[in-house]
Amino acid sequence: MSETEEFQEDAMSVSERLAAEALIVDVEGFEGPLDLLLTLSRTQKVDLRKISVLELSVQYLAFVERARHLRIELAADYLVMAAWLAFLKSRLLLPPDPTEEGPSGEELAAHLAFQLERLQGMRDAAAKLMARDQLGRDFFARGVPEDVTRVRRVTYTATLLDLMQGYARIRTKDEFRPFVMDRDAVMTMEQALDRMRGLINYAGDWTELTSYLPEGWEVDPAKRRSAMAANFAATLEMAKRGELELRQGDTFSPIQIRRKSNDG
Amino acid sequence: MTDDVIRDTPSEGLNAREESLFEAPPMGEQERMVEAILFASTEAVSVKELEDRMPHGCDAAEALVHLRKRYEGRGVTVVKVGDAWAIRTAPDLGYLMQKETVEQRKLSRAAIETLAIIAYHQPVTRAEIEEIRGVSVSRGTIDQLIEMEWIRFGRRRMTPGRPVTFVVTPGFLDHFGLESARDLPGLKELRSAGLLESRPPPGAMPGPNSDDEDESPEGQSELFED
Amino acid sequence: MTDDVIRDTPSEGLNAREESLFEAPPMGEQERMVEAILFASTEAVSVKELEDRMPHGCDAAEALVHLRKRYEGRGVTVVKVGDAWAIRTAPDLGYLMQKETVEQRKLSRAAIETLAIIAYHQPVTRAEIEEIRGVSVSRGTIDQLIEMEWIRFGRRRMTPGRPVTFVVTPGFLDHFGLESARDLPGLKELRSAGLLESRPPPGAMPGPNSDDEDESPEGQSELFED
Repeated sequence: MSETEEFQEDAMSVSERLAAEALIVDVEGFEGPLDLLLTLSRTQKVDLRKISVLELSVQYLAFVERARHLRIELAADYLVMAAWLAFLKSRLLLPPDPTEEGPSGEELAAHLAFQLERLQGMRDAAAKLMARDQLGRDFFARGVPEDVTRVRRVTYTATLLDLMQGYARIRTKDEFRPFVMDRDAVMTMEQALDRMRGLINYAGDWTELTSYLPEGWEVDPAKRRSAMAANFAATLEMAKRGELELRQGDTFSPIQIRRKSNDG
Repeated sequence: MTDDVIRDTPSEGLNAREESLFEAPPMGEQERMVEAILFASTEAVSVKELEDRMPHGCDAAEALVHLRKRYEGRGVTVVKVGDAWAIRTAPDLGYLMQKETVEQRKLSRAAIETLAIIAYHQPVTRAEIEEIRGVSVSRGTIDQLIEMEWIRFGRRRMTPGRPVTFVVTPGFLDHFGLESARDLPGLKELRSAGLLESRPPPGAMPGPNSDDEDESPEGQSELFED
Repeated sequence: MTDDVIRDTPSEGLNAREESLFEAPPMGEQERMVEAILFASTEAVSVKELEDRMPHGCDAAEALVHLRKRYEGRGVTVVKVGDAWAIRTAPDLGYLMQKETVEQRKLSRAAIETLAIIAYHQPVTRAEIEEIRGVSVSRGTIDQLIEMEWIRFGRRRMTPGRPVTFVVTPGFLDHFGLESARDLPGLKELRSAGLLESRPPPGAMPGPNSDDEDESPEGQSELFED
């Protein structure tokens, strides 16, 4: 069926035809096929509940046909809807096939009518909503709100345990000796090195390292330990520089040192 | 002159009640307090928040009943917004306020429809909005409504894909002068016409190619069961 | 109940006056208008400005007189700001505009130690506290403890300079669940309770928790007779 037939059949008035053309011109303005269907349905001038879905399908298909004729590219979903409405139309026109599965043409048509009615319902509701008095337009909030100042009150707490631990901390502290480096019980490697450098020239053959301990450092274990460590480190340093040789007969046996002779 | 009658704060006739409260101020004082707090705030204040700010033992709900009555027919009125309260100018005096009128943001048709669908169908998923409008909902539309603080995310739908839902906010109610979503205009008619029910489309109906996972509209409008 | 009287806008009793005005709204209406404008305005509004915004023939000054009376003794009042008018919170309710949040904090180490010394050694002078702690005690610490009502001034010491002493208060005992300061555990008990580290070996390196500023404890032993 051609579009001219379609329009002749409908015997459209000039104004209706102009409206139909306007629809096509405005196709960009439609929010999808459902919106277009809703607009088309208005030409039926009936309650949406009594709308003829068949008639609507015919109108829609004619619209799509006409758009194609005018080389207007329709978005894919308009074409999907057209295909579906063509299918619906055939279902509505042909007697129901009992072997066919799925919903009947009437069920599909009823749902489409429901969708249109619902969309219209939401549009009306939206209009009513927007027509309501609105804050900042029709009614107003306080112009000078007073900010609620937040006052933060801090309360301090302590437990008995905190108290006792605090006290314990003070009492424990005075049982510590104030920490001072106890210099007089420590011999540094530098001290030992200075001393050894002087002494080594006087030493003849292998001499035990312990004999180099300075006087007064051999008795007190702490002093002895420090001096021994310092002297040992000093001899290693001097050996590294080739100033002396050292030897040890066995593990834990005394370490002996002697001056390295320049002539070998 | 009614002023003399108005001036004395209505502390009489409430003594029985007060006695049961622990040292709460007289009801007339409580009414003054609620009045002061509501006047000072642009946003609606909940009963709980009122009581948090009032002295111990106050009954803000009771004070609100008195205050609301007091302001009936006045230039400003005490209005309920969701479960909170606010003072707003009487709508019939809006014409005096051109100076205060704030430039309303122009909403697109899509945004207005989407807002209405969320308000009347909440909690509603995006797929359901698309199914109702027959087109996909652009990200920007939802974003704009969220930014205006008229809609927010609701609970996820307990269906496959657990889609998010949208609901309207107290700010929406405040803006449109609604006590609750139940007071939406035409709600009853829409409901009795069955237009708020979700009806799954029979078989394959064309719809917006919603790539979303959420396709099982059901059990919405729990907000509207009374 | 005064509400019924309030509800009807006071349009009566003003007819004589109204007749002389050309089509001006009843005074009750004018009062509503002034009320709404003052409420919504972001700043105080002068009589002239009110009349500019109200319908022709209105007497804003007269409406203000009524409105002002109406708000006498209420939670908000109509006040004159310069030669303009505004609605403000009643001065006695200013405290409602504050939201107090209570935050609990641990007492500082200095305060705990000072408090402990006062508790164990009371009555004790400030110089003695400093001697025991090995550092000076800041004014703030003492003030804080006094403000908390955990310590108070005791009798002056009968020594040169007659220094004040500090003692703990009943509030302190109450807070810490003590009948008297004598119930505080002694050093031995502290040690056996594991609260005192066992005596560190002589000459040992100081532990990590003695990194304090206070490093000169000496000669205080006469205070520690237990």
